[in-house]
Amino acid sequence: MVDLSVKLGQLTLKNPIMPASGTFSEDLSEVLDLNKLGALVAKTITREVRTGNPTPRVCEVRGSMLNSIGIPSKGLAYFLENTLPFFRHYDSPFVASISAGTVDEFAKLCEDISVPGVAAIEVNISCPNIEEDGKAFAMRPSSTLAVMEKLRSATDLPLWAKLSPNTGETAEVAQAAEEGGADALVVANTLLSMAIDVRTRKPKLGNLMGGLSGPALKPITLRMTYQCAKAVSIPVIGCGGIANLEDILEYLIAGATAVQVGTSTFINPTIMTTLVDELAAYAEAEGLADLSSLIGSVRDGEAADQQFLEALS
Amino acid sequence: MVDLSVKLGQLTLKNPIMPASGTFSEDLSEVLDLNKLGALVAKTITREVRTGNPTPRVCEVRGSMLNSIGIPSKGLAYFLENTLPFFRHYDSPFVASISAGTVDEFAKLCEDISVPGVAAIEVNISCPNIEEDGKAFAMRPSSTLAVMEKLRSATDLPLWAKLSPNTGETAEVAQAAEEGGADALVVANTLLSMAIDVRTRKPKLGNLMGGLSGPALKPITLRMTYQCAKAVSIPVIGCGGIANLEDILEYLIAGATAVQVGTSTFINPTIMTTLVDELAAYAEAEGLADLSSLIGSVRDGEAADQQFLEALS
Amino acid sequence: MIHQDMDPASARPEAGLKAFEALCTVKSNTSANDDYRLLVLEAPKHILNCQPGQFFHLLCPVTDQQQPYLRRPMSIYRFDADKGELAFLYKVAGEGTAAMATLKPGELFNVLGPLGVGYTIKPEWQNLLLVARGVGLATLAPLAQEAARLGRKLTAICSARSEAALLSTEHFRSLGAQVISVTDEDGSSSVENLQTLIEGLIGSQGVDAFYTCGSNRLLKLLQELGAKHNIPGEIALEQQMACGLGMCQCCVRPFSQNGEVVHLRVCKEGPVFDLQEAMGW
Amino acid sequence: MIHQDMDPASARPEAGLKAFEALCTVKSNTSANDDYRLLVLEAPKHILNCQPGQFFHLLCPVTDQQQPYLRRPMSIYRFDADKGELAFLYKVAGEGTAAMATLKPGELFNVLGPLGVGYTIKPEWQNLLLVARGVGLATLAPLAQEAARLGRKLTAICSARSEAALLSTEHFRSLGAQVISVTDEDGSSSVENLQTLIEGLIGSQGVDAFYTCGSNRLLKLLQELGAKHNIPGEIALEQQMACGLGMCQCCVRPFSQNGEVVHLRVCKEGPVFDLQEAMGW
Ligand SMILES: Cc1cc2nc3c(=O)[nH]c(=O)nc-3n(C[C@H](O)[C@H](O)[C@H](O)COP(=O)(O)OP(=O)(O)OC[C@H]3O[C@@H](n4cnc5c(N)ncnc54)[C@H](O)[C@@H]3O)c2cc1C
Ligand SMILES: Cc1cc2nc3c(=O)[nH]c(=O)nc-3n(C[C@H](O)[C@H](O)[C@H](O)COP(=O)(O)OP(=O)(O)OC[C@H]3O[C@@H](n4cnc5c(N)ncnc54)[C@H](O)[C@@H]3O)c2cc1C
Ligand SMILES: Cc1cc2nc3c(=O)[nH]c(=O)nc-3n(C[C@H](O)[C@H](O)[C@H](O)COP(=O)(O)O)c2cc1C
Ligand SMILES: Cc1cc2nc3c(=O)[nH]c(=O)nc-3n(C[C@H](O)[C@H](O)[C@H](O)COP(=O)(O)O)c2cc1C
Ligand code: FES
Ligand code: FES
Repeated sequence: MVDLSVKLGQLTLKNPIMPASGTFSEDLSEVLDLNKLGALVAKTITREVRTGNPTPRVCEVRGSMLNSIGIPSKGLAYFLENTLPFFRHYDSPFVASISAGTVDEFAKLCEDISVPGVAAIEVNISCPNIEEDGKAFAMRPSSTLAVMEKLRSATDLPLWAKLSPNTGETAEVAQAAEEGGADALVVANTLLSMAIDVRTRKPKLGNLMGGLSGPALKPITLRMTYQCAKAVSIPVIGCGGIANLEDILEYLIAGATAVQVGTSTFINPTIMTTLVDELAAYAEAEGLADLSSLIGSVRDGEAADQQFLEALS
Repeated sequence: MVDLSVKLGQLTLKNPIMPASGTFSEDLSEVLDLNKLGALVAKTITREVRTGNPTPRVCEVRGSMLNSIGIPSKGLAYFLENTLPFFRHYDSPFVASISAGTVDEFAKLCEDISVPGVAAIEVNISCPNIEEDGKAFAMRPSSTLAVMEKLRSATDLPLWAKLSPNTGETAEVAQAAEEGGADALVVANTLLSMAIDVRTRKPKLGNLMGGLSGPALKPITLRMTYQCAKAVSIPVIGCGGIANLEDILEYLIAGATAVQVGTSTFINPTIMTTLVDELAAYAEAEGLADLSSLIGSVRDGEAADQQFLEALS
Repeated sequence: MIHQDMDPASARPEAGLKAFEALCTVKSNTSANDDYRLLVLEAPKHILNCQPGQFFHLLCPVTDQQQPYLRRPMSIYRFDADKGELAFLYKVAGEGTAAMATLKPGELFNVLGPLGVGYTIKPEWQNLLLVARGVGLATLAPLAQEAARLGRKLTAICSARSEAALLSTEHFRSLGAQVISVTDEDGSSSVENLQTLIEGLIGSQGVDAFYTCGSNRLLKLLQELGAKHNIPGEIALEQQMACGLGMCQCCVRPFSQNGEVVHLRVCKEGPVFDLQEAMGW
Repeated sequence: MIHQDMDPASARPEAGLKAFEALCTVKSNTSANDDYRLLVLEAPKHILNCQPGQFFHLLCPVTDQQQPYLRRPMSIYRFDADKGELAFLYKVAGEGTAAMATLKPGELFNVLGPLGVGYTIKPEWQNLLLVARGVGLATLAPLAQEAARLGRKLTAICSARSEAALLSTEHFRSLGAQVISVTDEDGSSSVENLQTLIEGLIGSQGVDAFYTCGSNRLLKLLQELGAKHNIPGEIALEQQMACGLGMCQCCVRPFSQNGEVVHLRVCKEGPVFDLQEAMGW
């Protein structure tokens, strides 16, 4: 048997495949065995109860989707009393995901959610920072650093910073998150997009704009994963558009230590466990003892055609 | 007959459909009648002769493509002696596209290319600004403003600023371009992406990363078009992933006055003229006298389900 | 890309699993009338433990012409565990259903289900009244079957644009239901006429529960009549879906429970809801 | 999405147009041997004004399993304007060619062409020597046909892994070519053996021009022999393509012209280039 386990700082996962926040819940236990997954990542919650964005909340775009779910949240109390106990029945590490509008609220929530049963905290810093201009924390290195430092001092649990593809400063934001004390980066969240129903001339999402996820996002978040893996020394968790084994291999080769699968679970709900099996079969067929020789193995010094380079010299 | 003409500042196009820079050249005259197009936009050139990036320069991603062509350029002299005279045979307005690494070089090239036969100059400010940190001019409002002001003083021809989807500050950059004197915005260029061949573990592009274009880009550039149309009062030219009539209608409804079609021409070389016909047929069927009632007609105040809003109130 | 014929791991029914991704084989896919098509599938037994009102989430095929991405929710029109058969009655509305219409006998079709909460028939509900329109009747067909199995009396008011567009009335009759057809064509489907009709039934034979789906007009009417005559009821509702499993929260609708507005997921708490809690739209 | 069967406006040949997007009908699509498949199309006459060595850019079908996006370049294997026939010999290499392999007789297939610059046969070239390997032979088949039409003497050295993998030798023979097969199996395809063989032909019957394609090893050998014996030649090259029309500049390769390196587009200045100007890889 190939050893698929990967280390994310102090945390060891039995395999590198886990769900992406917001595309997974208790409900998936009705279709597959959650213990087969490397980790279990909850939907982002806020401290207070929230309704989320108006419907329609999803729409389809060519081969992918947009969503403007927002963060409907039953709040921290419900999470501690219901969600957490549910996941205690599984041995895959359970990861909470949190969000807040200000640095202090964020840190306080982080502290209050640092309870037994939570193996790591994913901090969704792709949400708007209402103290500044409403731009997400992860849009800028400075706001990323500020929030991460405060979060770091609020918990001893591993902190995963979830970055946004909407920023123009991916590497700088990644470095700020590392400097602020992140144990790992999740790269990345959805990309702000839009679709219009030409018949009614209304935006297809009740919130006008929403986040792109699914296969269309992959080349972008794969590029970000590569940039982040080059820029920081903490592990990177690739996320965006994963739909098959090849996608996972691309992320690992680009430098990701683990991956999150989101939208594809909506299309094929059992895909994550299928992918675990396929990854094991691949590693076996390639004669790999574990995944270490795969992770970060991109041959980026040899991408260009030799003929082209020689002709120039 | 429906009047498909649109006004981009002082320039009137017979219809709003034109090619995107770098996806069109003299060669297309072998497959369709260029006079049917609203305008003809040349590949970006630099003053000096350049080879462009190493091969492989393109690859396929799920339902779209990446390119790292770079700006291979035969230079200004070749352009003035060969490209320009070729397009003089057509009555559709001819638009030059230019790029340079510094503000001064950019302005000088802009001045030198302001010759009869050039109806407008598209300035590809999505290219790296080598005077600062190598980030493209269009990544930041400040560098956008600086270069646009200088370009503005270098020519009396209409100036179209081509924005980048890589920035996190779309609206601010758009406003900076307008303030700097742009007559129109082209929204947008390609988005930095990556793909890896898992068999060889090499990046699929010789240049490691490249720009995403094609259908996957559309929800992103449509969102930018909407944001820009809201943020500025100069016309916006939508560009990104247009593959059919519905895509064009989405851009026009979102606020674009005209559109550019890029990658789709590689898939169906005659698509632009087909789309002109389809747009005319659509306008006719809808009983539109012209396109004015379509442009910017998005019902963005009514996107949310009434039931949802009422329940909240 | 995830493929239509990728073998879903959970096709093997495992302990504790409730919904299954399964590959079915198309038996037939024919037009039922001008507007609707009937897709009949050969389906594995373990996915056919269904309740009336539940739905499946369908992975529509990808072709040169149609490239649907998300699954499409579809009510169960007929299920038969013994025969290993599952059927959907659908209307070609857009890309996904257009792709469904291209399915040919022998082809594979990936379905996920059964999903959601179906209709209830309480022991004390002997006289059931079903009022539906158009494709909504599809959702109610398995209810009629279940009512027949339980020996309840069922009256079905079937509403349509025209006599020709009336669907499933034969099906309802064959299940022993009393069928009343109303159409726009002859004006008999008007709210006033329906109100008279239903109050007549309440008076003559008695009605213990209402069942309906989809139409705001019918919802309002039955809510009023239910409140007035103290008759409980259920309604099946629709909403855009992504996961179909309760995970993504895109399919919520507002309901009024004890004077408070709550948002419930159509795929999980529904698609069938209490008639009086539903909110008009 | 752009559809396979969208009617390409320029299917109507207009004045001055040279390349056409056209919908062809599949006549047959069968395996030619273990490695290669032969696709025969019914094609409109106006796209069949082809030169040997030119290619078409093919829009491969989209299915549940394969979703190719860009077109795929493929050399013309056979064209016949009178019969309205166009054929490609192809190897299933990846997504696009796998999708091509699913095409069934009667289906529509969108092709763009003819494209590029083909082989030249100068009037003074009487004895032609064609050396190719594997699918490369496909590119050279129309050349053999043209040579036959012009009454030139053609010798074809066909190289392959094994006797079984040898393709088209019958086709070449039927065109009156002298065919010499060499294989890896019996070692006859080695560079040394080829060199002896070709120098033998130069000595015995004389060679006025070389034609080859694809292989770096053959390129080097023929460049040396060409330089030594002052024999001109041409080579067909491949490169990743997007537009196929000369617009995108992705398909460039370096060539040495008068001591200078120039980058030429395989789709426009090629795919056939001067043998001595080509650079090894
Ligand atoms: C629980 C449930 C049961 C249903 N049962 C049936 C049935 O038995 N027969 C039938 O014909 N239709 C039924 N529908 C409606 C059916 O799901 C839609 O007609 C179908 O999804 C349209 O897809 P499309 O791609 O053809 O249309 P498009 O308009 O192209 O669809 C675009 C997107 O909108 C969604 N969408 C469009 N209309 C609806 C709708 N009414 N409800 C939910 N999502 C929608 C699609 O799923 C897709 O994601 C049901 C809907 C729900 C929620
Ligand atoms: C002018 C020309 C003529 C050709 N003639 C033939 C022929 O007659 N028969 C034949 O079997 N093959 C021929 N080829 C090669 C053929 O184009 C590729 O095998 C095919 O594109 C592979 O596509 P795929 O999707 O199956 O493979 P994938 O590897 O999945 O393709 C991925 C991408 O790489 C490109 N690509 C892959 N291999 C090549 C290649 N060798 N050359 C150019 N692009 C490539 C594809 O077009 C596609 O864009 C020719 C290539 C060129 C340039
Ligand atoms: C319906 C939906 C809801 C999401 N909700 C959250 C969320 O609550 N918190 C979060 O960090 N990311 C959320 N995401 C983003 C995903 O976690 C993931 O980053 C993104 O979808 C890209 O991955 P994918 O392409 O595999 O889906 C959501 C995505 C979707 C599609
Ligand atoms: C092969 C290729 C080359 C391009 N070259 C240029 C260029 O030289 N200058 C430029 O401004 N944009 C260039 N672009 C970007 C296009 O003009 C366009 O902005 C982008 O492709 C998005 O549109 P599309 O999705 O319709 O292709 C290029 C795009 C492609 C695919
Ligand atoms: S469709 Fe995802 S929660 Fe209902
Ligand atoms: S493929 Fe576009 S220039 Fe050759």
